[in-house]
Amino acid sequence: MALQPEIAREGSRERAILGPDTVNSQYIARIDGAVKMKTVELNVYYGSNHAIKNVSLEIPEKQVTALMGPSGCGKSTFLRALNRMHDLTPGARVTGSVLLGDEDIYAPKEDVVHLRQRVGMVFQRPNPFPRSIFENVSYGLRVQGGYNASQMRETVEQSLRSAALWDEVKDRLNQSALGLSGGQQQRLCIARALAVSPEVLLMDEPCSALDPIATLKIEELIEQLKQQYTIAIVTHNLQQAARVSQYTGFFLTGNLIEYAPTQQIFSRPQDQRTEDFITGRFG
Amino acid sequence: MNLLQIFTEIVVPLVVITVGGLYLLGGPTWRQRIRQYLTMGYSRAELIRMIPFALCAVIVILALLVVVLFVGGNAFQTFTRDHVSLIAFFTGKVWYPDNGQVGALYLIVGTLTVTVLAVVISTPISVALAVFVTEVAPPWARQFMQPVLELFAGIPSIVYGLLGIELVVPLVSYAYNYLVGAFLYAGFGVIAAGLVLAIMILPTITSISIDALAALPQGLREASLALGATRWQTIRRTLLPASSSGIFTGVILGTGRAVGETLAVAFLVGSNPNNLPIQFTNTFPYFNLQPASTITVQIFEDFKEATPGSLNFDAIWTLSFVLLLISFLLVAASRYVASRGAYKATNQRPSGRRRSSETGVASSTAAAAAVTASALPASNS
Amino acid sequence: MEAIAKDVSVAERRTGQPQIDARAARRARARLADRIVTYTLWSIALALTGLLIYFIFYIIQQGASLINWQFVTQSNEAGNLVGPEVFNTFYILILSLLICVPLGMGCAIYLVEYARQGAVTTVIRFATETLAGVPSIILGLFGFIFFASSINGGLGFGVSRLAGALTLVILNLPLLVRVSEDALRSVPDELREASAALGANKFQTVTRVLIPAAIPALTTGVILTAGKMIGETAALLYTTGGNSPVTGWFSLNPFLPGDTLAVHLYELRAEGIVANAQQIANSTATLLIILLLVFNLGLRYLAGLLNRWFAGGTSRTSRG
Amino acid sequence: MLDRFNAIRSTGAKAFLGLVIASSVILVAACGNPTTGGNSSESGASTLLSCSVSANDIAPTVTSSGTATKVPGVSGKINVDGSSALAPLFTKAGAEFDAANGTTTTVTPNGSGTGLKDVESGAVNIGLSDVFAQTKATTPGQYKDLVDHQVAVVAFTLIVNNDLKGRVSNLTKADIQKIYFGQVTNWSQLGGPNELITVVNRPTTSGTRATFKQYVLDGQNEHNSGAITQDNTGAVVAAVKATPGAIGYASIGFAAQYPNDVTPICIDGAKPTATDINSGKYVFWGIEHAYTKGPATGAAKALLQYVESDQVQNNDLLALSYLQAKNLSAAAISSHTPAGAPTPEAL
Repeated sequence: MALQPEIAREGSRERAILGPDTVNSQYIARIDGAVKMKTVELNVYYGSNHAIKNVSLEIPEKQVTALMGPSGCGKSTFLRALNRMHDLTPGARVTGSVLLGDEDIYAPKEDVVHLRQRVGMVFQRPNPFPRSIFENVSYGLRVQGGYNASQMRETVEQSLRSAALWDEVKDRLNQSALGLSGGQQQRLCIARALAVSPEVLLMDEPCSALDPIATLKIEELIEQLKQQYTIAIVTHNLQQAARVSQYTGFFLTGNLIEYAPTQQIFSRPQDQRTEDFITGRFG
Repeated sequence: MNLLQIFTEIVVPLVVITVGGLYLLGGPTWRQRIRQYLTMGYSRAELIRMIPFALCAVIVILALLVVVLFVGGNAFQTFTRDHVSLIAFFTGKVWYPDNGQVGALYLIVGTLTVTVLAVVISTPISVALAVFVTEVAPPWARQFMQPVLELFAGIPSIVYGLLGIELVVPLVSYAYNYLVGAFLYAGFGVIAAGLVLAIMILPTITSISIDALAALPQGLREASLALGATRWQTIRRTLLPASSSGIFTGVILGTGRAVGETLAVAFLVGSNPNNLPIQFTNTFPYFNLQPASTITVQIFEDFKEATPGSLNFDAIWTLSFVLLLISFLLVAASRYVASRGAYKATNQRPSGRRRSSETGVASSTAAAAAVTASALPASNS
Repeated sequence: MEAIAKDVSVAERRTGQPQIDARAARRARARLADRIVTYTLWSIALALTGLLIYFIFYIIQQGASLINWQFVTQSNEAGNLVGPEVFNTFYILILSLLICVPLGMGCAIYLVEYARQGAVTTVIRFATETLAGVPSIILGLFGFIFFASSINGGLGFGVSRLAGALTLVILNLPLLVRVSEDALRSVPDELREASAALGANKFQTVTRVLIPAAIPALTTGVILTAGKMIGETAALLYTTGGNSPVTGWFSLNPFLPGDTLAVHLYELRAEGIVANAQQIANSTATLLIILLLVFNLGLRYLAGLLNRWFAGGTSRTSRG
Repeated sequence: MLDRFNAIRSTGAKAFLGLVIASSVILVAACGNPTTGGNSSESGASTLLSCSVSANDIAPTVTSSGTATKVPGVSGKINVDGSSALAPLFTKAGAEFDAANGTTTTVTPNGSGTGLKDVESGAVNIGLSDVFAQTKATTPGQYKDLVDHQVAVVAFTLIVNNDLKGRVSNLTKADIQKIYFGQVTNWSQLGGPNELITVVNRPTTSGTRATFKQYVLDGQNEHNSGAITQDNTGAVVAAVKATPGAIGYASIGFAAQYPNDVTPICIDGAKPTATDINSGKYVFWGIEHAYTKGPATGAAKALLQYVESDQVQNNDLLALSYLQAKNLSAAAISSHTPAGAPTPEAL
């Protein structure tokens, strides 16, 4: 019998009870320039497990923000809080706020469905629907409704081109998406997310299930996408964070230890633990 | 032909001749293959210790063989000893064995009608219930629905029959006469039987559908929701299509159970073997419901009084064999459908839950579902 | 406001024309549909629960009057006490489980632990699935001819508890194989490897590690199976006989006939002409339903406790 | 999301209550007999009401049980199977017999066909049958070794739905034939109320139906496509009870169980009582047979003797609403005995 803790009442924004390891909990990660999203004293609990501890962080507009840290540090949990995917997890509880522009996405009146159209997500493992490639990419549009066939075709092509997949699949749009290779599937998932024109794209270790060549392609893709989209990417791969991102945050046991421009965090980390992680002493 | 004869004269010689022949005449290749197959790479000591387990497996196969051969061996006497022609049996419309008439057409039609009716009523409700349990229900409701399903599956068939007479038959009669006006229909017939059967096969279809939905990767739900789909859009556009093979398996096995159900149907269907369940007319309401009968009901009612050696007795075995063939085909179909699913149900078993017949059907289903369900983490939705 | 404004820009980029109302309305519609479906699903679940509760109350209320300790535990010549039927129900159940559980477990062990996945396992699986698909009325006829009578090469046990139990064995064997398979598969591979690494041979691993480890899951499965066997009628009508001897009904002789509660209910409803037959039938139905509730709710709860106790009190947590 | 759950919960609770109430209302409403309009054209219903069967006519006259005395040298098992109509008598008498003698009597109601076949093959000691063994034989001489013991007479009665109570209480044989052959489909055609007739029958294999066919339908095969067939007496009574305008038949022992649910009626102005049977006026009854292979011996003989003794005949037999075969006139017995049937054996 699964343990199902009670669901917290909405709006109870009590402060997290800080443990001895949460010395940095008051750390407020600021950036220069335009802020697309930001979290304010964000806490996530799974039952009695305090997974994200009081994280305040700003995500810059039209740049790539990487979140890294060892396994179980809470980086994926943090990312999922940004488009309220935790609503799906029984027993998960979120306190604090997440702002998209000026709007608190955890506000009681927020339309979660609309929010998720604005904040897209790509998952760790490619998860295409067991349908055709075309249907996969056009799924978001169908769900929204109001597009005619030609608009839909146009958007599908555009999204597949953006995801650098068009040339590979243009002749077999009606074949099952499950027949694609892992890397192609992941780019399909990206195309699928792009088709609804999100403002922010969240990527949860998008390359962890892929081989190096496919990984490279995705990274190139991210490089291009940042012209248009705000991207937050979770990775446990240091090199990847260094290659693709402009800002990097380092998480440890649910705390945001350090957040800074990527070059800075890799060349002169402020915190000893960050340095230990980057130099490979743990993690 | 009795069972012993069938075994000693057909089955055993066939197996001995095939295997022995291949071993002796097939040369070293076959010899090695057979030896390899029998030993499976285990050492001699290990093989000897394995015997009790292998014996159990053999008994299971034997049980099926005995049933099939026994029913099959007796089924043909209608044609061989009583000289009823195959065509007369399957196209004859009159079932009056005491007069030498054994036409099973209306029985087969009755079985199909009742079954289709039950499945058509039951499937949408079952799938909705499965969706409710996997996607909508909070954990407490999910845990609450499991015993509810099992109790539905556990209520004895005879109790369903009695409940049907007392509650469903008057309801059907009342509704029909309210709609049509004149008192035309007694309430006994395929509608009442189909309604009660629908409830009886509901746990089967529901629990297999629950398994199919729960087997879908959580990623599918997340991907759909992350694209801004509502829960209903996710269910309709992604989850139901993706689990359709599993759900269809459930429907087929539910069909199997409906086909084999006896007692409840016997109480409710009116069991008139010489009627079509529905007769079309030229006057309003353009059809007339009639008491009809099904294969199982006729077997059940005739067996009590049929004298062994009589045409009636032989015809019962022929009917049984027809029923056996139908359920055999349904099982084969369910295996085929299950094998084509994109996402296999729970563990590596080749197909979903099994069962069809009386209480056994759902019994297996629900129990097995319960076992697997308890072995799985609660599905997130 | 800002949300809508942003949305407009998205929509305009796509279609080239302003679609403020259309888009928002569509979302509202989708939300409404979602809500309607949610309520519909809740209604269906509640309606079915209500129906079940109504059925159970209906049956219990009709037959509660006669139910007392004497009715359930004693027998009399007038035949209006069902002690023998209660005894036979459990006797036949236990007898068939005694045959069925070892057979099913043995077959499952062969399937899961020994047999290579291939032709043999396919044949066995197909056999169990097909056997599971055989309608129980056919098994009833088969049981009567094959186990009870001696014509046509039958075994000639007579119409008896044994014939009934054997028929139930055939009926439930596929299910038991299935339950045992599930139970075995629920044993983690680590245990098999650990045992092998300590130098145990396969047989020792199976008998000393796997079977004990599978027992909790097996218990739950068997209890659930047993709950369903209690109500079996069609397979037993012809095999166990329609009444029980008044004296000596509590003897363990498997060759005595003895009707179960479900068969008794049928016989009373069909041809019962003893005084009060219908009242006895109603009470028998009530008793059946109570047994069903006990098995499905009470024993399942106990099995759950047992399960947890075997598992050392660990409980699974959900995600995270 | 979270408060949506809460909203669902409270709404769900309301929906639950509503549904339970609604469904019970519907079902309760449906349980009551639908009324079929009060138009009664009961003119000229001269024969329809000329006789009626009261509850007392078919109710058992005694409620006592017999007491068996120990028969020296009797022990072991006595297996009985066959007719479900006669089985209750042997179940009850067997229980009394066992209590006195320490024997184990087992009675299995698997049908007359099974009873005859089992006693013929030696599988049981006594086979019970509703019909003469020779009529069930599929090959000539099949049951020639069986010895007949006519232990009881069972009277059957036609029953109709309670909405015909006081409007139809007697039918002529000709009327019944018309109804069962489907020539008459509305009670008004016989002078009764304007209500459709629903015919409830037993399966062609049933011993009761055989009796009905032979003595009431004069041996003609009925083919009525509207007829409901029910597997057993209980289901027939339930069907007649549930269906307005329905007619069926049952043994009086069974019909007596439902005094308030169905209405028994007369045939040709005669009631299903010993008096009318003896006088030859009432025809719907049958002799119940207990067959042994060869003359009865041992425990089976002792049991049969007990069943034919006054202890059983004056107590259990009447309590179960059978009639005593020995009290019937020779004329009545011979009217229900096919030509060439072997004479029953006296014990």
